[in-house]
Amino acid sequence: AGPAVVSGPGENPACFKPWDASTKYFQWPAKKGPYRIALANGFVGNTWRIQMIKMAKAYAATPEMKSQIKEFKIVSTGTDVAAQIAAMDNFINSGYDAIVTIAVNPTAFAPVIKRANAAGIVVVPFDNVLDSTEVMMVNEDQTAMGAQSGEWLVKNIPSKSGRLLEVRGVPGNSVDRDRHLGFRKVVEAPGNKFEVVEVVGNWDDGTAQKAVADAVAVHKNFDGMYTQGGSTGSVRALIDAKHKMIPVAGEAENGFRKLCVERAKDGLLCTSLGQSPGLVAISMKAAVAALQGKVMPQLISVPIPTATHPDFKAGENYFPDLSDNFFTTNDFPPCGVTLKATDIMSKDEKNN
Amino acid sequence: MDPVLELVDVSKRYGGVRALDRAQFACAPGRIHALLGENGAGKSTLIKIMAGVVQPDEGRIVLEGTDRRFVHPQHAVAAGIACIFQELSLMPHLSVADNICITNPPTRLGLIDRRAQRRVAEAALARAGAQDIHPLAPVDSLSLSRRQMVEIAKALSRQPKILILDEATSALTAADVQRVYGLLKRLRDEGLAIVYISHRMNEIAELADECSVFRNGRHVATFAAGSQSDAQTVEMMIGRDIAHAFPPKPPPRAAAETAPPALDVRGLSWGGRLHDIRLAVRPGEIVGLGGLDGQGQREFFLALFGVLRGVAGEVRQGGDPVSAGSPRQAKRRGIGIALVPEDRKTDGLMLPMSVRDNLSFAALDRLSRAGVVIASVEAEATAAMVRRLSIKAPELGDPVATLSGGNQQKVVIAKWLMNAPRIVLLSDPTRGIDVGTKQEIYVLLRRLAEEGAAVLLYSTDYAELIGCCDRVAVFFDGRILRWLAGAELTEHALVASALNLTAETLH
Amino acid sequence: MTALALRLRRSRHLPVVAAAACTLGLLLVGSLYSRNFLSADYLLLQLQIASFLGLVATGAMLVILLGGIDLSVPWLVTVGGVMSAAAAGWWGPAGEWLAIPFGILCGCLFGIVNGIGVAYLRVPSMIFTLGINAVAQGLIVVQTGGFAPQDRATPAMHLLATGRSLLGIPNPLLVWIVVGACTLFLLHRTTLGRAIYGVGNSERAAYLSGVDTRRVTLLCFAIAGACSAAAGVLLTGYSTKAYQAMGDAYQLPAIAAVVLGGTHILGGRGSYVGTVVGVILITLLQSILSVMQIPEMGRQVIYGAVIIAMLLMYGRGRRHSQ
Amino acid sequence: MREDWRFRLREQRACWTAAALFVLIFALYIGKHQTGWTVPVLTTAANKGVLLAIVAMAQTLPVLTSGIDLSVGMVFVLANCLASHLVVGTPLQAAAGVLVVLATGALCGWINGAIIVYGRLQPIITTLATGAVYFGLALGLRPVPGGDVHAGLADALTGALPGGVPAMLVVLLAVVLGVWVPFRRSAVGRSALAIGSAEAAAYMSGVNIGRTRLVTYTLAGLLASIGGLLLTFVTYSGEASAAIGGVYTLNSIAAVVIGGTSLAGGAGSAIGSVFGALVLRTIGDLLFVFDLEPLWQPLFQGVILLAAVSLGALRLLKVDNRLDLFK
Ligand SMILES: Nc1ncnc2c1ncn2[C@@H]1O[C@H](COP(=O)(O)OP(=O)(O)OP(=O)(O)O)[C@@H](O)[C@H]1O
Ligand SMILES: Nc1ncnc2c1ncn2[C@@H]1O[C@H](COP(=O)(O)OP(=O)(O)OP(=O)(O)O)[C@@H](O)[C@H]1O
Ligand SMILES: [Mg+2]
Ligand SMILES: [Mg+2]
Repeated sequence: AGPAVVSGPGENPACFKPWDASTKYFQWPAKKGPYRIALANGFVGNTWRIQMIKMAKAYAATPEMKSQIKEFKIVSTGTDVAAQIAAMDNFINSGYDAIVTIAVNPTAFAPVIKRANAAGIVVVPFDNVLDSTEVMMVNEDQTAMGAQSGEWLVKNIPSKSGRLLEVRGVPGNSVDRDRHLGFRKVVEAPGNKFEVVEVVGNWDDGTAQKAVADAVAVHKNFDGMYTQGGSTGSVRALIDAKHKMIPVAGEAENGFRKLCVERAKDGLLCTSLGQSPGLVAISMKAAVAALQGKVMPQLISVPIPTATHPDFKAGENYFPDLSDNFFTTNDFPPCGVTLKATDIMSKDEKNN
Repeated sequence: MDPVLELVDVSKRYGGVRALDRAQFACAPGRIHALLGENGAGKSTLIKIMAGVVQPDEGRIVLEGTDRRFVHPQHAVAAGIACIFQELSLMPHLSVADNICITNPPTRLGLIDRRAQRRVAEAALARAGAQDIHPLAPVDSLSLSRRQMVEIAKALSRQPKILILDEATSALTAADVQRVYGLLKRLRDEGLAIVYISHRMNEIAELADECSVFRNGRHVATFAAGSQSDAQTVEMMIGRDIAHAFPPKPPPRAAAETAPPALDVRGLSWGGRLHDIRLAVRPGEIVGLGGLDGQGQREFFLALFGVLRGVAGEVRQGGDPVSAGSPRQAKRRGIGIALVPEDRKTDGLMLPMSVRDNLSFAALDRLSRAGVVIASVEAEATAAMVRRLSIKAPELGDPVATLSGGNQQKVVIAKWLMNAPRIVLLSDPTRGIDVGTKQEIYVLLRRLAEEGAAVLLYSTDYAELIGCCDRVAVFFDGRILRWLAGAELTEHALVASALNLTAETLH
Repeated sequence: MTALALRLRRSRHLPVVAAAACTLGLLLVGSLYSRNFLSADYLLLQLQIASFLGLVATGAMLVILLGGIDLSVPWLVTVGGVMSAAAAGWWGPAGEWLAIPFGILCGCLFGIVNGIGVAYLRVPSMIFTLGINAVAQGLIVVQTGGFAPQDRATPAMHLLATGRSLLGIPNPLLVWIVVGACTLFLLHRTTLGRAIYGVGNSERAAYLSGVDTRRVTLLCFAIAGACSAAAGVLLTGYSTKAYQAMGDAYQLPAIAAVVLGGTHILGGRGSYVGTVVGVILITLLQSILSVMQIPEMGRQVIYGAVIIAMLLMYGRGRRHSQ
Repeated sequence: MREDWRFRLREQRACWTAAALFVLIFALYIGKHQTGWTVPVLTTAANKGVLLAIVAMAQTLPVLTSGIDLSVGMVFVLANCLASHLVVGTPLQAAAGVLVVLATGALCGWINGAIIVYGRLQPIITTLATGAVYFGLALGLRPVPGGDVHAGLADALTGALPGGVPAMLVVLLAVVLGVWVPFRRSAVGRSALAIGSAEAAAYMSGVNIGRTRLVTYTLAGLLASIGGLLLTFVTYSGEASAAIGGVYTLNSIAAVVIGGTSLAGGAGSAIGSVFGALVLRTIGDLLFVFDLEPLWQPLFQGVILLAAVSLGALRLLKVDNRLDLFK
């Protein structure tokens, strides 16, 4: 079975924006709601995932979704890809209508998608997506994210030369590769004369902080930095080393943005663009729309939420009172996903 | 007759100890050759060399006329030498049949044929006269004497040309001993060369065709059995008169008889292994525990020392009931029990730790303030102990493993003396220790007693019990069967009661 | 030359000397890449960073000396960080100062549970600490996800982790020096220290010598838990916040550092000085491989090969029955 | 003959306990499952369970000799990455690829064994270090996830047979019959148990200790690579993930313990470990059938894991000589 390939335009293009002009459109046979929807998560032990799970729960509880969802089940299986595949299979076997998922390893999902299609179940991978055109997916463009960071850095280093520090993510991961390639393509373009020093930060603040500290101690001087994750730690290391403040392109952690605002007067120049845990809400919305028989783009491009100096605004795109680990962008107005940050990670727990 | 196996001028040293010193040995088919010698004379080392377990430092091994080297026990096994070691070499988790066929199992298509293996095991057990042992029983479920029978069956199943038994009868029941005698005689008649080590002169007299005596690693003499009197043989083994080996016993003192016992055990029982043990020891007394190995003597010590759970009965000290729930409580000043365990390597010492650390280990509470060891006090106390026991250690900071066995044993005893115990339990303290050191230990025990300690000595060596102890309690099957003292305390009486001769027919 | 090598091989200091030599060698190789590897700045930074691993390795060493192994390091580090920051949030200004001891206490409690499991229930340490690690992770996920505690480091923690209060020596290094001195004292001067070595060499013999071996084991695991948590507190100060999985990078390096420092993995033998050298060696190795931009693949291979090569150099173990 | 049974049962007791525990938990799972006992549900459970079961078997072999292999997870990952390159193309090429993968796994195991035997290093630290090396190699083979695998083979192995029996269970059975049973029934397997039971006694009995260890670690590597190969069939791709390697290593040890094999060696069986692994996997599956708060799931799993590994503590109640605690 599986979806029929139809021609566009699709449902609500402001929200479900097709990746590019060549993106296919899918249509599933309409089912009557309310639906049983599952979220098959992998690892839980970091803030991004916790925020994502809470976001999913909060979004499922909004009036808009509540009427559409009969049952919403979340299972976290840890880092083992086989366990996650089994979780997906379990949902398929149990007859859920749609499965939203972050793949531990996206390339491993081909067989399970096949089985889901055979069972007429809508699967929506997001965040860590597949190199496939057979399944509807929701993501931000990782290569573009790297490229955009690179462009911003190049723009803010007028000499177009000097030494750049690139802090990479978890080795062996495709997101790390895509962002890296996007970034390198831009900064190594003809006309630029940058020397790029690369360290591994594992998207982890502590690791990134150590790696940057080491790099600064040895190379002494950098003219710009691109950090894929653990941005707070990366900037901390610059501050601790009393390195001069430079342009930094980083992720969307609250702590990073707080530092950017705090140190702007010393010359720290930031762009902050990142993967939002809010992707889960858009994926859920897309799953429901697909179940309703709407025409959907195969690859849904979520705009990269970007905040650049000097546009950081307290309470809007960063939150001085919230945790440093909080990921700042969660609302996507075109989609009607307008969960306030404080609703998700507030201290007085209402939605737990 | 031509010897089948001959050892020429073999020597072996362990650190400072010369276990073998240019020793000679030869055994012939169809003969039982007894190896005699004191503890530590080098008998076990000699047979370990024959079995390929230990490599000689020098010397030749000649098997059926050709020079051989056994660098691994497998080679000796392949050459037809089967050996029953003093420390049994069974794998406790494996079944009897698995143990018996461990190196040469019958196979089919490359896999072990379990039925055939079972038949082999049954046959070997039957041959050894131990049909009652189930071939599938795991070895750790068997008693020590049954294990020894399994060990014999294991050696037989290898169809050896040369069979070596190192004190293989030490833990057997009387009935099994008789069976083994019959078996060995039969095997001799079948043409095997048998090497037999035992400390029991009566066994030698019954079995041996030839005897070789070793002393301090040297070959002293080889003679046909019966050509020398027992006294002469002992003289060869010890090199001097046995009477001088032990310090004189004090005459029984009337006053001591009335003094309250330092240790008064009433009706002590534990599980099915110890039954209603009553025993009182006065300060100044050395009381021996006799009987065959494994009759509950060790468990009795462990029960006193607080190691066993669920011990019933009462232990009094100077009239007050005391109870030790752990060695830590047992060694407290109020109770003051010390246990010198028989296995110094695993239970007595931390081999890689220094001599000093081992010496002070049990007495650290006395050498420290608020948990901090006072180095000067410790150094002084350990040095004093080293002098008192004349422990020969090049450097107190060296690992205790580098000392010779006798000195290691002295360290174990010394570490408890540091604690100034009132009751000293010693479990076979002279095992594997050379003659000179033994004598020092006997003197030490007597001095301890004279200083007011109550000493309980368990030993497998009858001479030791006779020479050292004021009284001896003979254990049998977890009970005290008989008390021997004064003139009653003879080797004959010890052996007779150890074997519970009146109850023998029950087995 | 060979005589010297032989003497070294026999002495107990070979691992320390070899690891130290290897450390120097590493620095020299590094200096071919950049002079700055020899700068005081860089070296002080390495010592500062090594302090975190040093604390973890201190606990790991105590447990390894006992003949155990502690696999709960990753999440006990996180417990220390998250709970100390949370305490600061709960108790306001008073929490500022209570935060640090509270975080360490939480780690210590987990350590005590580890100790109970290993010493009293006699579950193999490798497997019980694994379970505790999972439980700690579960609790932290519930705690941060459900109650959104404060995760900002207090100024005191930040100062402790990054300041330089004395002669330009990084504060965490001072912390490590103090903890290290205490450990040295503990191991070599106290009855507990002797008992630890005793239990590691032969728990039977130690028990029969009247040592309460279970209490010793419990204490060591408690200290190890506290050390992991203390490292978590420092890390929180260093990155000014506590976060999930902050301890992931410490488990295997801690074990490797202890073993490279000459502590026998089966317990009973080893010196704290060796562990110090091991920690510095591992930290430098990681840092130099990172800065020299060796690809991850090469880093892993070199890392494993260095461990094997060094252990082979320390001399092969003794044979069994001889 | 009745006695025979008693002894056989006693030998297998730990194994049966693990099997009973599995049946219990699995019955609970199936009982509460929405669709219950159906072929797809069983196939799903088998596909997931067999991977860990085979790695747990690999771990069992060194543990029986009172060693340990901390590199099984990494060999598993390395085999996965290698298979995603080699097990492609025509059936013949794929078959050759399978052989190369298995040979590589065995080689990794042999290297572990050789370092342990000839270098006389402790297994635990040796395999920790070689594990890093193997992971490095895996990363070299697969810098990012990807690759492919022979689809026909993969579909056949991850599906169900005509009778409704999950093919993976048949694979597991084949591995048990093809590797474990011959090992256990051969002289070398029994030597492995003998070494774990009493190394000195085994040596004195003439057991070739070095060769036995070498064979044991080699087989462990081989089994781990079979696991990695099967992972490739489940995921149709290769990935060098340190996290996965770590998870499988640690879970394999837990499975061995739950399966009744003592970490001190000498007794136990890979069949027990198989059930131990299945128990662990089913504990994970319970998350589906119980409506747990998502954020409480890790805690739930941790507590159950802790409880399962602590079950063995019950035997302490029977100990009456405290010295027995220290063996
Ligand atoms: N592995 C060893 N390491 C060090 N010394 C040893 C070792 N084995 C034996 N010795 C020493 O070698 C000497 C001879 O020991 P051996 O075991 O051969 O004596 P034995 O005649 O068999 O004594 P016993 O009658 O007590 O069995 C003893 O002093 C003993 O302490
Ligand atoms: N006394 C022993 N006790 C236990 N195991 C032993 C003993 N001797 C040898 N082995 C085992 O048998 C293996 C092979 O032994 P062998 O004597 O052939 O070693 P080797 O290769 O000759 O040693 P080396 O390389 O030092 O000369 C050893 O690696 C060891 O595991
Ligand atoms: Mg003897
Ligand atoms: Mg002997």
